[in-house]
Amino acid sequence: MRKFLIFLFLFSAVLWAQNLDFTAEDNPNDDGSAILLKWNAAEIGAATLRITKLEENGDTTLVYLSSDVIGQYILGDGIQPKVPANFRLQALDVTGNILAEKEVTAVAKAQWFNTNKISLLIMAIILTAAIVYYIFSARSGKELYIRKIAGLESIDESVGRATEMGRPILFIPGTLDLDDMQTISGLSILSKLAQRAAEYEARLIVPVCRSMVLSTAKEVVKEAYLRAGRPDAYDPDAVFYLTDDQFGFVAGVDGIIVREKPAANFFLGAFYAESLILAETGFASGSIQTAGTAMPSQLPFFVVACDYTLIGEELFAASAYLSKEPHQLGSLKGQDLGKAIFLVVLTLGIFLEIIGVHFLKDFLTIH
Amino acid sequence: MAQKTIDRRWIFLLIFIGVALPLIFIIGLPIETTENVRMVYEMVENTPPGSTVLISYDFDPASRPELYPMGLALVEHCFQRDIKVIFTALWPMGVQMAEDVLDVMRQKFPNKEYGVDYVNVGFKAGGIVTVQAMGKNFREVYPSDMNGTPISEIPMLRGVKNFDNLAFLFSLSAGSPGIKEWVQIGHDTYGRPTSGGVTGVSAPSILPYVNEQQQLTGLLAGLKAAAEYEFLMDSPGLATSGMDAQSIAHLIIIIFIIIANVNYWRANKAEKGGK
Amino acid sequence: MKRNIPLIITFLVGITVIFSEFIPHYPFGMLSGELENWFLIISGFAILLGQLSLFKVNILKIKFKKENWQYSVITLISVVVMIGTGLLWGTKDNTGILGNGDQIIAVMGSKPFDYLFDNVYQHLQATMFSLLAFFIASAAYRAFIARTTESNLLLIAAILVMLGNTSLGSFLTSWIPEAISFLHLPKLAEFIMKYPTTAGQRAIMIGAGLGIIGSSLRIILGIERSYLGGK
Amino acid sequence: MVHFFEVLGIWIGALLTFAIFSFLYKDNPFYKVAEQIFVGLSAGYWFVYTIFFILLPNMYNPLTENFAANWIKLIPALLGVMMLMRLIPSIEWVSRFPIALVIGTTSGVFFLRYLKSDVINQLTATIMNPFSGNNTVMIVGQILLVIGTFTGVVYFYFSKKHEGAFGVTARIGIYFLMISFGAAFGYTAMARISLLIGRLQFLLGDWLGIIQP
Repeated sequence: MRKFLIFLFLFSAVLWAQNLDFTAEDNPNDDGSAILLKWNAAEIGAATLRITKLEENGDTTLVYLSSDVIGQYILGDGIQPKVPANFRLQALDVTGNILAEKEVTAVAKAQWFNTNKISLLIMAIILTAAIVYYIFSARSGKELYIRKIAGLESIDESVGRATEMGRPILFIPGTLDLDDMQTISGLSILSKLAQRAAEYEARLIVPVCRSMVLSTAKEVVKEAYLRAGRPDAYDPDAVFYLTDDQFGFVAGVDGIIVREKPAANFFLGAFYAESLILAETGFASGSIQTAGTAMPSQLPFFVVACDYTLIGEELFAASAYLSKEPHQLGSLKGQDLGKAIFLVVLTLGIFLEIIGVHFLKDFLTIH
Repeated sequence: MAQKTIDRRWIFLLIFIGVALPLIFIIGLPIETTENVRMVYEMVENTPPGSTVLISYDFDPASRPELYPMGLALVEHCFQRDIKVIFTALWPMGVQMAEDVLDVMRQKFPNKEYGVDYVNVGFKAGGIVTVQAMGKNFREVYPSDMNGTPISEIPMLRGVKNFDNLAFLFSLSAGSPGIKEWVQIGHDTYGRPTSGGVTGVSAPSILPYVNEQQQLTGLLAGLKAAAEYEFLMDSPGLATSGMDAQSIAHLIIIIFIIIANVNYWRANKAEKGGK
Repeated sequence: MKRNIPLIITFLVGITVIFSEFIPHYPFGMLSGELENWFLIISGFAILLGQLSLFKVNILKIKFKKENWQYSVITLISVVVMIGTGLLWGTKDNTGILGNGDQIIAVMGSKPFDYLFDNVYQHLQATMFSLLAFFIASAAYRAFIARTTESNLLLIAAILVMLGNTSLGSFLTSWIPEAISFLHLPKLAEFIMKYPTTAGQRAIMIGAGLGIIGSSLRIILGIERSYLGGK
Repeated sequence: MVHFFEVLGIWIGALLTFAIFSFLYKDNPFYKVAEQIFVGLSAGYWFVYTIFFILLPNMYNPLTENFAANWIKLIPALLGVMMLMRLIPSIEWVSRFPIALVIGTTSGVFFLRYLKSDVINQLTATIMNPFSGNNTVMIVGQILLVIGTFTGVVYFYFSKKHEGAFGVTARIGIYFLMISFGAAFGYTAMARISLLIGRLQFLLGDWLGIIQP
C-alpha cells in the first residue's frame, strides 16, 4: 500500500513536471551576456514560480520570483558567451510547497547584427544617401531653392540699429556645449553676424558658458572680422566665459543686459528654462530680440517674448540660408526628402491602419 | 502704436502678493474632484473603524512638495476614522518623511497613542522581495519596530500576521521600489485593496493600473489630487494653499491679459477714429 | 596635420558609434560606452579650462580698473572660497586634502563646501529660477494680444490651459451638465494638451530631429568643419 | 554653535533671495553683489564637482588602483591635457584633437538617437486609425493629431515656396504650432508658479515662521 502511494506520488509528480513548460535560450541581438528564460505553468496552478541558477560549484542563486504563471525573464547578470548555464524552475503553492520542478541548460551567444534595428538601419541609409546625394549635386553647381525664413530679416535691422544708437549687439550661442548641433548652427550664424557687425562698426558681446564654445566662438568672430577686412577692429575680450552653471550664467547675462543695454539680442542655440529670463530682461532694456532653438519646450517662451523666432529646424536652415553654401543647402534638401518620406509613410501607415492591416506599424515599432 | 502699457513691475508686485497671501491665509477655493481621488477617499471611508492599514513612504525630499501633503491628508483621514496605521518605507529617507507627518499628527490628535493607534516599523531594504515576504509573514520581516521594541509587545500588531489582516495598502511613491511593487504583491498576489499617491510626472505610467480589475483602488496624482483630497475631507491644508496660490496667480495673469487686450482694442479704435 | 587628423578622428569615432548600434558583438557593443566615458573625462578638463579663463578675465578687469572692477573682486573671492573649501575639506561624500574636517563639522554642522552649497548656492539658484513666475506673467501681458489669427490661437490655447489647470477652471465650469462634460475647463485643457499640442510638438521634433541628423552627418563626413574654428 | 550656523544659513539664504528679487524692481548694488557671488560660487562649485565626481572616479582612481586593467584611460587623460593647450597660443591647435573626438562621439550618438526617438518613434506614434475610439471627443482629437502633425511637418519644408495648396497646408501647420505654443506656455505657468511658492514657503516658513513648513 505504502509503495503504491509512493508510486502514485512520483507518477503524479512526473505528470505535473510534464505540464510545466520551462525553456532557456540565448537572448537574441546582444553581445552574448544574457539568457532568455520562458515558462508556462498554467496547468499546475502554482502561486509562485522560483527560478534559480545552478552554479558549477554546486551553489544555487535565486534569479527571479514571479507570480505570473506564464512569463519570461531576461537574465543579464553573470552570463558569459559560450559558457553553458543551468537553471531550475520550481513551481510553489501558496504555502511554499514544491509542486513541480524542471532543469534546463542554455549557452549564450554574441550576434553580429541586431535584427531588431533593421527599420532604423533602413531609415539611416535612405537619409544618408539623400543628404549626401544632394550635397554633391549642389556642389556640382545645381541651383537649390530655399524658401524665405522670416526670422532672419532681423539681422540687418539689428546691426543698423546698433550702429545708429551706438549700442552693442549681444549674441548667445545657447547654454549647451560645442558638441550640440544647435550650438554649431548658432556659431555659424554668429560668423555672418560678426562680419556684418565688423562692416558697420557695431560692437559685439558674446558671453558663453562652455569653455569649448569659448575658443571656437573666438576664432569664428576673429575670422569674420578678417573677412570683413577689419582685423584691427577685433576685440579679443568680446567673447568671454562666465560660468558653466545654468542659472549662474543667466544671472551674469542679465547683469550685462541691464548695464550695457544692447540694441539687439540674439539667442541662437540650445536653451533650457533660462530662455524666458533672458528674453524678458532683454525686452525690458528695449532690445530687438531674435531667438532660435530646437528645444520644443522653450520655443513657446521665445515666440511670446522675442520679436523674431527661428522655430526648430529653421535654426539649422538659417545658416544655410545666410551662407548659401552648397553643402548646407544640399543637406537641407536631403532633410526635406526625409520629411517627404515621413509624410508618405505616415499617410500609407494611417491608410493601412484604417483598413486593419498592422504590418507597417509593427515593422517600424520593432527596434 | 499709441497703446497704454502698464509698468510691468506692478505685475510683478501683484504676482508676489497673489502667491504669498493664499499661503498665509488659506482660502480653500472649491475644487472639482476627480474619480480617482474619490475612489481613494471612499476606500478609506468604507474601512471599518478599528481596522489596521499599512502606509508606505517610498519617496525622498526631492518629491516632498507633492507627496508630503498627500501623506498628511491620508493619515489625518485614517485617524479621524479610528483606523490604525502601520508606517513603513521602502526608501531610506521615507522614514523621516513619515516622522514629519507624525509630528504634525501628534499635535492634531493628542489622544492617539503610539503602539495602540499607530506604529512606525521603519525602513526595509530589498524592494519587491521584502514586500513579498511581508505579505506571507509580517513578523519575519519586522521582528521589531523602528525603536527596537519587539512586535509582540506592540498591542495593535497582535492580530497582524500577514497582508490578510490589513484593510488596505497604500504607497506614496516617487519611483522604484514603490507603488508597482505594492500592486504586484499586495493586490495581484494577495488580493488586498491597494492604492497610492504619485508625483505628477510619473502619473501617466501608473494610471493604467487603475482599471476594471482594480489593481489600484484610485490614485492620487500630483499636488492637485492632494488638494482634492483635502477638499473631500473638508480640511484645507498645505496642498489647498498651494493650489489657491496657483489659482490666484493664474487669475492675475489672465486679468492682465484682458487689460492688455482692452487697451489694444481701444487704441486701435482711437486710431481708426482719428483717420 | 592640424586640420586633417582631427577630421579623420571625427570620422572614425562617429562611424564607430553608429556601427556599434547595430553590432552587439564584442568589441563593438562596448566601444560606444567607452567613448562616452572618454567624453566625460575630456569635458571635465574643458570645465577646468573655463575656470582658468574666468580668472584671466576678472584679473585683467581689476588690473586695468575697468568699469565696475570692484565686483570682479567679489567674483574672484567667491571662486577661490568655493574651490578652496571644496579641495581642502572635501564634500559630503569625499575627503579633501586636509582630511574630513570633523572638527569643523562639529562647529558648523556640515563641511564648509556643503554649507555654502546649501545656504548660498541653492538659494541663489532657486530664486533665479523662480523669477520665471514673474516673467511668465509679464510676457503673457505683453504678447497675448488678439491681433492676428496666429496670436488669437496662441492666446486662447494659453488661457484655456491656464484656467483648466487650477481650481479656478473647475469652479467656473462645474455647472455644465454631464452630457457635454467635455466642455469642463479641466477636460478641455487636457484635450488641448493631448491632441493639437502633441501634434505641434511632434512636427517640431521631426523637423529639428532631421536638422540635427543632417548636421551630425555633415560633421562625421568632414563636410561641416566650422567647429574647428572658421571655415 | 551648530544652531547659530543653522540660523545664519537661513538668514544668508533669505537676504540673497531678496537681493535677486530686487532685480525685478531695477538693477542695483545688492543684485550686482548677489550676481557676482553666484557666478563665482557656481564656477567654483563646478570645478570641485569636476574633480571629485568626474576626474577622480573616472580617471585617477581607475589608473592608480589597477593600472593594468585601465591603462586605456591614459588616452582620454592625454586628450584632456591637450585640451588645456588652448591656453598656449602657439600650440593651441593641439586642442583640436580632443574636440574632434568629443564632437565625433556626439555626432554619432545624435544621428542615431534623433533618428530613433524624434523621427521613427514619432512616426509610429502617429500611425494609427484615427476613427477608432470609444467616443466622439477622442475621435475628433485623433483626427486633429494626425492633421496637425502632417501640416506641421509641411511647414518645415524649405525647398518649395509656400504658395497655393501647399501654402495653405503650411499655414494650417503654423496654426497648430501656435496652439501648441500657447498651451505649453499655459501649462508651464503652473510649474513656474510652483517655484515661487517654494521660495515663499522658505521665506514665510523657515525664515519668518509665519506658516508651518
